Amino acid sequence: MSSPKRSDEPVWWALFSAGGVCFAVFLPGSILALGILWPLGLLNSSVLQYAQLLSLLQSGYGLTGLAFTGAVICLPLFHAAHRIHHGLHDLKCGYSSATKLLCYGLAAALSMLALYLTLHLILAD
Amino acid sequence: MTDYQLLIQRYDPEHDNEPRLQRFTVPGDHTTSVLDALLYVQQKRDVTLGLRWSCRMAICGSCGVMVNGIPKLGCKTFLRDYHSDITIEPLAHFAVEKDLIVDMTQFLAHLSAIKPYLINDYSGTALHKQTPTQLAKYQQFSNCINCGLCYSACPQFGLNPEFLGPAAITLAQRYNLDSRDNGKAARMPQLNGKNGAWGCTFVGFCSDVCPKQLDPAAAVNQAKVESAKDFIISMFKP
Amino acid sequence: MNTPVSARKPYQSKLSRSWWLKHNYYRLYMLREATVLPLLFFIGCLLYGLYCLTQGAAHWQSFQTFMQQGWVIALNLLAFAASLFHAKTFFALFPRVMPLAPAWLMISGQWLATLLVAAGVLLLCGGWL
Amino acid sequence: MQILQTDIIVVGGGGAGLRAAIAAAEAAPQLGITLLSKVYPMRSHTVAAEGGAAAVTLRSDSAAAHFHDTVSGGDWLADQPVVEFFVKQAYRELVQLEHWGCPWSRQQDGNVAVRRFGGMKTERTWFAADKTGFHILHTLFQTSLKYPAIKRLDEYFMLDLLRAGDQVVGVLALALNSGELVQIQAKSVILATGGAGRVFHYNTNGGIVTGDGMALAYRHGVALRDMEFMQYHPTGLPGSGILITEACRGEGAVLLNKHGKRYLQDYGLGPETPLGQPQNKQMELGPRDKLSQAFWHEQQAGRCGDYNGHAVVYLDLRHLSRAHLQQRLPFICELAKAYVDIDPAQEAIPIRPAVHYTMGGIATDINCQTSLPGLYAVGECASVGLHGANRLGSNSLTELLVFGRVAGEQAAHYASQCPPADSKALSVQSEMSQRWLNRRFGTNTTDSVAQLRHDMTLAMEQGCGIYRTGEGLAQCQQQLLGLQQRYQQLKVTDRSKVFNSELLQYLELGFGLDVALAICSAAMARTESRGAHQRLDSGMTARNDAGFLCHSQLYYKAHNLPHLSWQAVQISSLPPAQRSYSADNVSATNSVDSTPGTQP
Ligand SMILES: Cc1cc2nc3c(=O)[nH]c(=O)nc-3n(C[C@H](O)[C@H](O)[C@H](O)COP(=O)(O)OP(=O)(O)OC[C@H]3O[C@@H](n4cnc5c(N)ncnc54)[C@H](O)[C@@H]3O)c2cc1C
Ligand code: SF4
Ligand code: F3S
Ligand code: FES
Repeated sequence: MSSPKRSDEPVWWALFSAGGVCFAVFLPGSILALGILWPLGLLNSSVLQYAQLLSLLQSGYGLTGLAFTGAVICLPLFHAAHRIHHGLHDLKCGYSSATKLLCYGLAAALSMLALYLTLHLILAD
Repeated sequence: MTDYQLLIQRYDPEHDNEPRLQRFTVPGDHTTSVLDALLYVQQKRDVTLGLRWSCRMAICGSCGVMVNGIPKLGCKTFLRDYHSDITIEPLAHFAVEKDLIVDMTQFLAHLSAIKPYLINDYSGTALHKQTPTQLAKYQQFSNCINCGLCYSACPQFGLNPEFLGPAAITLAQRYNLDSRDNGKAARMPQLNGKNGAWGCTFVGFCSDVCPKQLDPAAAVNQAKVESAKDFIISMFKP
Repeated sequence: MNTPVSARKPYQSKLSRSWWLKHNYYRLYMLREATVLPLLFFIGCLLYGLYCLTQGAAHWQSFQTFMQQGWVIALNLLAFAASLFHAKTFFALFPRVMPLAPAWLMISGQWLATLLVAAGVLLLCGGWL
Repeated sequence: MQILQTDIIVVGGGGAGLRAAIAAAEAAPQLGITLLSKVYPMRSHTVAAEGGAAAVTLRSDSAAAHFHDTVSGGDWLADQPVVEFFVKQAYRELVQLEHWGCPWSRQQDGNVAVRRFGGMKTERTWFAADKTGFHILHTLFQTSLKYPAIKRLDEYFMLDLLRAGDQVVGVLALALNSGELVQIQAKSVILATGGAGRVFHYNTNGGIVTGDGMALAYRHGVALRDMEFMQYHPTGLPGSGILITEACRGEGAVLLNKHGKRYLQDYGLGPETPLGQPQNKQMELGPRDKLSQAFWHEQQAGRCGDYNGHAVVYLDLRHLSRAHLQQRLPFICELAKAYVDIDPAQEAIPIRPAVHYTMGGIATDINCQTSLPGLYAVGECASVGLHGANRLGSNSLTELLVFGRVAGEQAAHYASQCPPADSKALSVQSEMSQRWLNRRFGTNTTDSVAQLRHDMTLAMEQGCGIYRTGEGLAQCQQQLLGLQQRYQQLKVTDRSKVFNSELLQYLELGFGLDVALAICSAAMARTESRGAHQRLDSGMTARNDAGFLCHSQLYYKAHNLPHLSWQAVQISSLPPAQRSYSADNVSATNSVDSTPGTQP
């Protein structure tokens, strides 16, 4: 039997796993704070005011902002792309290399966008 | 003795175009297994009922069927645990040859594909040494009875019959983890393919139904880690 | 074996698109996979927030207003639940993929990490840090 | 009809068949080997063996000791040159299996662990957890995949042997999935079809253990040897016969009758040992056959309990703690819970003796060759002369390996020399079989395969059970002849081709009836008591070396009683002596796990 072609899945799986860890470890706290308590006005602090937030993201030479974006936006995006891609297979909805390109492509594009915006913020002065 | 209602899926390739359910009433007590019930039907009601069995003690792996939609060993599933109609169908995802008998060719091909034997260049006559700790690394994965239940539980195999599937990948891990084996390099190409370890999305039901508690899902996903490592190594090779 | 005329006619059923509705285990699997949908919503919010930040304080204010809408909060509540459900399943899988320590230890360790992060974020954003 | 050509056919995918196929592939890689089996190889009944496989391993042990245990355990009916060869090859074969990956249980230092086993004076039984047969079978099956010369025909049922004159030149088989007959031509054929325990009602054997190979060799003129010796295991579950291992008694389980009394001291196995203090060879740790016999007496005296219509005694483990049971006997707890719905920590397990092993079989010489050129037999279906009147536990798994290899090599040697057979004669024979088969179909008014089989197994249980009498045997023989008559009238009502199980069972029943009649006839002729064959008639209750230190050999006569002849036992170094108690089939110490040992 000839050997099957090596799959490129390890790349996506590694991103998926890293994103999965972030989703499980960083997201519950983040969603709770930013998506629920803050809008409800239950976090009555100044940290989330425009100026303070900006300086928080810029702190540590901007690494704080980059880390936040990486862990809470980019990696989870790849996690989601992976699951959606395989979900299309599970639901027999046009799973193909085109949808693969679309899923991971979108994740990559949105990640770039997030990083671009973050850098913009960090470098803004 | 209580009367149990069995709905058995029948399929006669020489007359039917598709399977149908047939109802049988079977007497049973607290020791009657699904296999006993099926044999009762075969002996007393309908000799044409087709099924596989042999050891009736959950070790030969012949008697897998779907009981109310869940893959089970007929000889290790008891009527006493069911209270209304019991639907018995052939193992899911395999082609049905007749009644409860499925075509296992693909399953065997997948097992063979991963080279399930020790590969090394040892030519001595002395025993290999292997400590209990080394043995424990793979022992659990060597307990597979090849019943195929995990394939019926795995939707990925159902969607893609080329997927090597839980038992075969577990078997590959069993040999890869054996301290006497050097054959990992020969086995990895199968695991590295899209139908190898990467065909799995960790549904995990395979481990739930495994009658020998091998945790094939763990084996398959450990194989992913191995394949990922292999991927990285391959990038540094010409 | 190929015999010239064979009585064989194996019946191969096809998995329907709704296979996952047939069994609770599969439904939970699909639910697990679907946790990324509310996640995506929340990430969308964040992207929007980032954009607003780049546009200045006024925009940031309007972002907060956006986030305060009932339906947004509701979806984020969903995302929060999804993240917890995801965490539960993900943490349980991890020790099986990489059996580095006893499963219970790894699972509780991971929950602890989630808890610490959440506490940290809340303390930080609440200005108690 | 499809015709396949190969060099060697191995019939049977159990331990013996797989070992033979691998040996043939290694001995003569240029030859084609076809392994056919009525079930996938890993379903073969070798899979059910739990205990272990014997080979001299410890430095303190010796081939002479293993030889002595085997010969005396077999009540001097073993052929001693065969036993000598066996004990010398045993270790090498178990090591070979290790090299193929068998997960033998180990000691801390990495050496293989050995345990005590019934009838073995010292620790020499290799084991792979409590699933030795399973691991041996799967190791062999998986290893066989390595050899491209081995082509498998899974789920092919051997219907007949093909002959050219005196020579066996192939097999006629039924492909179960298509119902088509296939003529497979070869130069040599190895039968490795396993035992015949299923001709009895209560047995520990799988559904496929129906004596097919024995019956076919027999019908073609090969003798069945020592068929009167059927081993009973004292502790099977009622109804199913599922084996409850003797390790239980090693752990201190006691046997009770329906009055809750430990009865074994009434049968010369006393004095009663205190609860929780089992003594080697005493009471519950007495020999397998003695325990089975004691059950029989209790049953005669009306002191057995009833379990769903089966007479039973009780295996009581309640004095052992639940934790202890879970730790030492997890599989037994699982089996008891599953198959009789009993928690051994709270309730005694109902058990009864069940037929376990067929000592006799197709007569072969030490090279596994039968009297028909080209035909070999090995494993439980064969009688190579190893087990005598009583098999020692853990000798048979090793037998599969030692003699499986011999059979494979001999058959390969023969196949590379023998000229091709005239295939025209084969076609005639095959066509006749096809026509014979076609005539089997029809309708029945009253009889059925299931009914006939039921009657056969009960007749065997009554006539050829633990104790036999001339009268009971004669009656059993008459019943069997009657059953054979009914069998001639019987028709297969299901005419379908794909997996026709009625046809399969019909054919198996035919084989079983021939084997059953052989067992009964041999038992009638042996008017002494030896090993597993016990007569109650006066003057026959003891061993009689003057008259019966010989193998029974039965030759098939269609529609008639078989022809019997006696063959002298080969005695080389150990003259018959009292089957001393210490060398007896004491079978309770196998729970002593992994006593440290050293490999020679
Ligand atoms: C419960 C149990 C526990 C045991 N424990 C031990 C133990 O601890 N130690 C020990 O040494 N021994 C033990 N034994 C005995 C030992 O396991 C058997 O003697 C041995 O496994 C028989 O192996 P075999 O290869 O001869 O036959 P099997 O394993 O029975 O294989 C027979 C093969 O022949 C095939 N076959 C039969 N008829 C046909 C046909 N007509 N056409 C095509 N194929 C056919 C079958 O498909 C099968 O593949 C135990 C036995 C039992 C029942
Ligand atoms: S892994 Fe478990 S379920 Fe799958 S074939 Fe093996 S024993 Fe059966
Ligand atoms: S069910 Fe299937 S998808 Fe993976 S975890 Fe088991 S193989
Ligand atoms: S009959 Fe052997 S596993 Fe059920």
